[in-house]
Amino acid sequence: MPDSPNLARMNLMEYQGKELFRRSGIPVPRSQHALTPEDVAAFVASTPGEWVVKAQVLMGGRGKAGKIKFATSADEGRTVAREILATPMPPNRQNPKGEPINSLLVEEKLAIRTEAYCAIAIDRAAKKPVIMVSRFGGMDIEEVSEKHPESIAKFYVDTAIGYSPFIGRELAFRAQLDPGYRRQLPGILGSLYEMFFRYGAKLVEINPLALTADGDVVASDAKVELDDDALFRTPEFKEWHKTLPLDEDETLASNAGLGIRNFRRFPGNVGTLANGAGLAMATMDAVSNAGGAIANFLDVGGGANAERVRNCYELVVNSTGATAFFINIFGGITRGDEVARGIVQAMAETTSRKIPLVIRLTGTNEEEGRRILAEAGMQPVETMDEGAREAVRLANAASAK
Amino acid sequence: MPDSPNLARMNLMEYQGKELFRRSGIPVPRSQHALTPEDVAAFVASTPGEWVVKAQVLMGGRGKAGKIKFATSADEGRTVAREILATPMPPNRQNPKGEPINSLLVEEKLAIRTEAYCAIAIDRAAKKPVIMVSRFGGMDIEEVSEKHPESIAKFYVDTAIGYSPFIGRELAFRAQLDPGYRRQLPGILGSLYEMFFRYGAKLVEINPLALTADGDVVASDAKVELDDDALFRTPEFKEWHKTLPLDEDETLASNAGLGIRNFRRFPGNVGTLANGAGLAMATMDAVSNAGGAIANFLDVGGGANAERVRNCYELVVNSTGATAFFINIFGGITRGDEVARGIVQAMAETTSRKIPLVIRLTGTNEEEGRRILAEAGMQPVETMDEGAREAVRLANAASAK
Amino acid sequence: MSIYLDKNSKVIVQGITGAEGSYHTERMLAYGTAIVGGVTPGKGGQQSKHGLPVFDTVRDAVAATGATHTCIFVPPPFAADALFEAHDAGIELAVCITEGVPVDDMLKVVGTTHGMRIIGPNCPGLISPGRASIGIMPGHVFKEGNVGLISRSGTLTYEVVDGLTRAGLGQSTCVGIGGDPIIGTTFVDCLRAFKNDPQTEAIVVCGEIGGSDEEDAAAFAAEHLRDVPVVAFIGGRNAPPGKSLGHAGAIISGSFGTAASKIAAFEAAGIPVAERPSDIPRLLSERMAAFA
Amino acid sequence: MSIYLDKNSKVIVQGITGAEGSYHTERMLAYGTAIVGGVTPGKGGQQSKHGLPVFDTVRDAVAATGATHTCIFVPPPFAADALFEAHDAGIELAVCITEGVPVDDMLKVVGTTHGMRIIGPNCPGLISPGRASIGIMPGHVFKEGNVGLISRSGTLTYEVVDGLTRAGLGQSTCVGIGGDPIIGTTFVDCLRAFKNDPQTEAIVVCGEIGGSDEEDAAAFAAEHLRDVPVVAFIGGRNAPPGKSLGHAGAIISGSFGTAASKIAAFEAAGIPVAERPSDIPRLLSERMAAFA
Repeated sequence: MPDSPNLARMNLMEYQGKELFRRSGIPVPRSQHALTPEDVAAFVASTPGEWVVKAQVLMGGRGKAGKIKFATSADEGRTVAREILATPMPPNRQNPKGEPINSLLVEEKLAIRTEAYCAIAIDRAAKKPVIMVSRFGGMDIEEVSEKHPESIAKFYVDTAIGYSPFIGRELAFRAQLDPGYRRQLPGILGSLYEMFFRYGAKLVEINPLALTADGDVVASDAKVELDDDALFRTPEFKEWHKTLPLDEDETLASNAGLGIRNFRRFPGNVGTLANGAGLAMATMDAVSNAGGAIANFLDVGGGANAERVRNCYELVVNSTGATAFFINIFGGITRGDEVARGIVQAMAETTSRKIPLVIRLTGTNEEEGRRILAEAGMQPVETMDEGAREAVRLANAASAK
Repeated sequence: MPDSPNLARMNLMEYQGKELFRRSGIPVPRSQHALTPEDVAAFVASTPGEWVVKAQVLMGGRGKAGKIKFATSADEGRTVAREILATPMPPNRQNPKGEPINSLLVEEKLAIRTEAYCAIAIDRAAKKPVIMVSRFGGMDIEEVSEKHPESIAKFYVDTAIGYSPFIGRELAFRAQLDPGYRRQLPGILGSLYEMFFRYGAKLVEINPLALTADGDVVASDAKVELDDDALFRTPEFKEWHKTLPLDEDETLASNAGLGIRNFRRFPGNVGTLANGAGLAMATMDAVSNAGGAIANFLDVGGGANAERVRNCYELVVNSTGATAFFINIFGGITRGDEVARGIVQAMAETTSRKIPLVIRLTGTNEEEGRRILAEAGMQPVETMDEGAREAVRLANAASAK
Repeated sequence: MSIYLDKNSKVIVQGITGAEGSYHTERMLAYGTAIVGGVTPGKGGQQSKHGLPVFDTVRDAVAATGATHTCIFVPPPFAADALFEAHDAGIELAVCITEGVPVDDMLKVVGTTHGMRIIGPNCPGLISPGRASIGIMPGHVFKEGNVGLISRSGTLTYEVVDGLTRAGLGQSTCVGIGGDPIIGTTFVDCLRAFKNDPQTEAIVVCGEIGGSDEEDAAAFAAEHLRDVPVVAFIGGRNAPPGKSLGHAGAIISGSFGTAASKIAAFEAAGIPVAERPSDIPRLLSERMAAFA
Repeated sequence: MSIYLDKNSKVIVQGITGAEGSYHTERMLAYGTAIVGGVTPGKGGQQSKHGLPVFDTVRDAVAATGATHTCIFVPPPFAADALFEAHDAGIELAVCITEGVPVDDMLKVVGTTHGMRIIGPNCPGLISPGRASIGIMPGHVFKEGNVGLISRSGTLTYEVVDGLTRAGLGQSTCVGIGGDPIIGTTFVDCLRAFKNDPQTEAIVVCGEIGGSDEEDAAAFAAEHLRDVPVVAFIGGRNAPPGKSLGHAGAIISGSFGTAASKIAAFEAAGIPVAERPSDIPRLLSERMAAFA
């Protein structure tokens, strides 16, 4: 899970993505970010015209949910803004909890002739950025991929050469875009490619990319996922990062000093902690194989020290239904003695309730680590399977009380 | 000569180069471009401190020529500005005519601990950009190259990979720069590399690159040569281009609709015109070999039409001491019939005095071209050597009158 | 024999004077790795606490020591630069331990540093037991032998190896390829190398959910390793599905490999997939017996 | 035989519907060049006025025709893009006629389009007389034979070839490599190809002042072409020295080659340097007689 691309975190809202588009020279409609109905009304009052008011959320399906509305007067702007903000985004299959709406984008209403799709993503297998274009704009691209797979033209970019305009030209032809796109698409994709690397993106998507009645090509929506690991390059996004909704697990992880991808809760009663994502997953598998129900995924990371181990213990005990805790450490970069000290210290210092611990500790400095645990009256088990069985037994026993 | 790197034209003044540095994130001292002593006085009055006033010229040796002076008050600023502007830059070996001084740069006086040199240029043989660093800053780099060749560290950049900070680090060590440069040089060279390609440069040079008493690394001077052929990418420089002094030959060429590198005058009496730089040089060689003295180099270019040929004829007749004119056309992309029409039309229309023509016309459409010339009563010679001999004979005969 | 690394491979450490670099250099030396020096800019001419020469640049280190391998312990913002430097200096194999390297940095590095093999980033390194180790693997778990092992995970690798060693199944080379989206050396690269290594008689592939590297490995094995015993393991079988990346991500090859798809791929290639790490030694022994 | 181009080479023209592209396509076809189509974005599916199929992209053209060679007639801002497109489509040899291509564009193109030979830019192209011509050379000047010719200049090449042809010295292939600072194919590249071409029995090198390509050619010939008659010519001998580039330029290899340095290099390599183009046929005949 932590290593999976599924948990890319730095997803930008539309208004943020469009700000990056603007900085990168990609045409976007005139717009104003607004927090309240009054903001919307004031903006529409000061800049007459036809405006679209859009909920700023990460979920898709805003249109169907009634979260995109039109306004041509200040009053209308205030009214539709109120309507949009009145209820959160309703749940769907991918987002079963829905999503709160905290802000709006007021945007020029475009006279659209037709719509297309374009994106840049990373292809792990090819080890290349891939640029994608389709003539089916405004639709969910997964749906397009299912129904019209041949309509998606892809270009795998050799990073030694980089982007050159022929790529956009070729994609426009291969995707059979309206000829109105031909002149502008190569430049827009070039800017998108530059933006991808400048801001350390994992995905940039324009859907729809509108062709207006005037013949302009404009990014009508913006979906940008930035790589957390590249944020050091763009300190200006730190503020934005904070405005994005963390889910509860991510908030808990962050508060405990863990990466937001390193912790996840499940409904079971066996708490787990391991070092390394692979081992953490294998630990969960081991608990499942032993007939237990896991309470959480927790990767303590590579350089676990005493304080961090204590924080993790408290996190699990206080936020999950764990009635026993399985600590599974195989030392490579993490030293067994440190982990042992952390466990001892955690149990000595913690003000949280105590639950039974099962400790499996091997690898680097394992002798020293075991000596420390033994001195503190704790006995580690020998293998992961043994530890999992013992933890399941203790958890079920404690839960049965 | 046209194809020679010697005639790179778009040389920027220091203040222009520093503006590019500023836009590219390369640290430069605070400064103000000034046209008059009053501008200097007003600036110093409004921003108290210690200032350097520098003549804005392309020639080197400003310091020795007394064209860099200091000012700490408005009066002093006005006085030194007047002194600098009072006389042009005196001639030196490379610039036997000196150079007029049209503007000044008023710049923060830095407390300099030491000075280094860095540049990016193009290595034709390696087909790569080469980054150069030396610990001998503030000296003429050709002199450094002669006296301390080992002090110049070079890195040939693979454009498929581009710049990476280790390059700057490695150069700082290899050039044995003061350790104070180490942290900042990699970033500065990275910005310089980016600037090189963004603005289409042929040379960017910072000499000296100052290390200040405060530990900052700052570009104390700026030498930037842009590629004429890349100017379409940066229309914002068109204004600058106009402010640069063209020499007389360049002005004449430009006025005649030729590239500024396509025309050059010499003291002889045999005017020449050829299509293609190589043939134009060979034509000059042929005239010399025939014992003649050339009046000019003129490459009419690849797509010569009637009007252009007429303009060239008039240019040579009116601005050189030519008493005969040798037109040597070998048609590839240039069609003989067009050239012939141009010659006929030029002689029919020109209001300039007539001098004897020797025409050598062969290659593409030569039959048609010769037919046109014959109809107009002109007879082309068969070979270049024959034409050169005939042109020398006619020129000397005409000059002897 | 082994792949990628043997006891004569001359190794330098980039970041040798940092805390992690210094600590693991000591361990690698203790394991017998031929570490010939290290690089820390500004400390050229000094000696590391292990008595090794420290150089300002990789180029200097290579010139002075003839190093062909490097182990990179530098913070994430500088990892790509360290790899470019190693490549420029003519290094043949670079192990990048660093976790958190931006993925777009790796797209550029992997797309341009042709001729240099990169292991990682975000990996524990590689070890040819009894000969040499580059990285952070705990050497005492390993034992020289004939099983080649490839893993995307760090600690899971040690877990699996521990089981092999306890079962008497020593290893030729173990490669931790790293878990990042863009890595230098893939399962298939390692399988190809193992195929050509006379010492390697059997192979363990430890994959996990995400990506399509396991599927590619299964396809390669089906075609080229019909005569070699191979066993696989997939971590995260019981992990509930992650959040959908949705949109573009889902339609790109390799971004959405589930445990089921990977297990099916291996089984289709005739490769048994262990349910738990502790099952691997038994499955492998059975497989080796079947091929003998 | 010939180098780089023969009568079976399938050629496309990028910019075939433009004025220059169309005109020279007609001439190339008339010369017998196997032009199989052209590219003009937006005109795919149409026919050129020569009756050739026009495609939107080079990729389409290559797929439909099997073209391996391209001739590029596009304005300078688009030349690099045209070269990148040709490379991406798998073209083997691209002739770029365009004059005024930014030198930094060419630095990028030449540094990244490995595997594709580029002739030019700012060149007249190449011709294998009696077989095929790509570019803008006036075919009637040339004659099939055994002399290989390389030149940095366009019109000067025709001048020299005209002399050779009149003297009965036919040509195997004549390459106009172009006069820009950064070009795809150098004198040395061509000399190497001529060395391996059985048809080519003698070589003429037409250089000019500036750069160091002539010096490199002399060094190559001294080492590898001892048994081949070679004659050189340097244009611009009598040109007064240009303005000094000064500063950095002067200390970089190849930026300041004078006629004297080039002539000295050839003479040191035992290669006679003609004083005027018209001397070349005689010098070459003498040289060929001496080697016979």
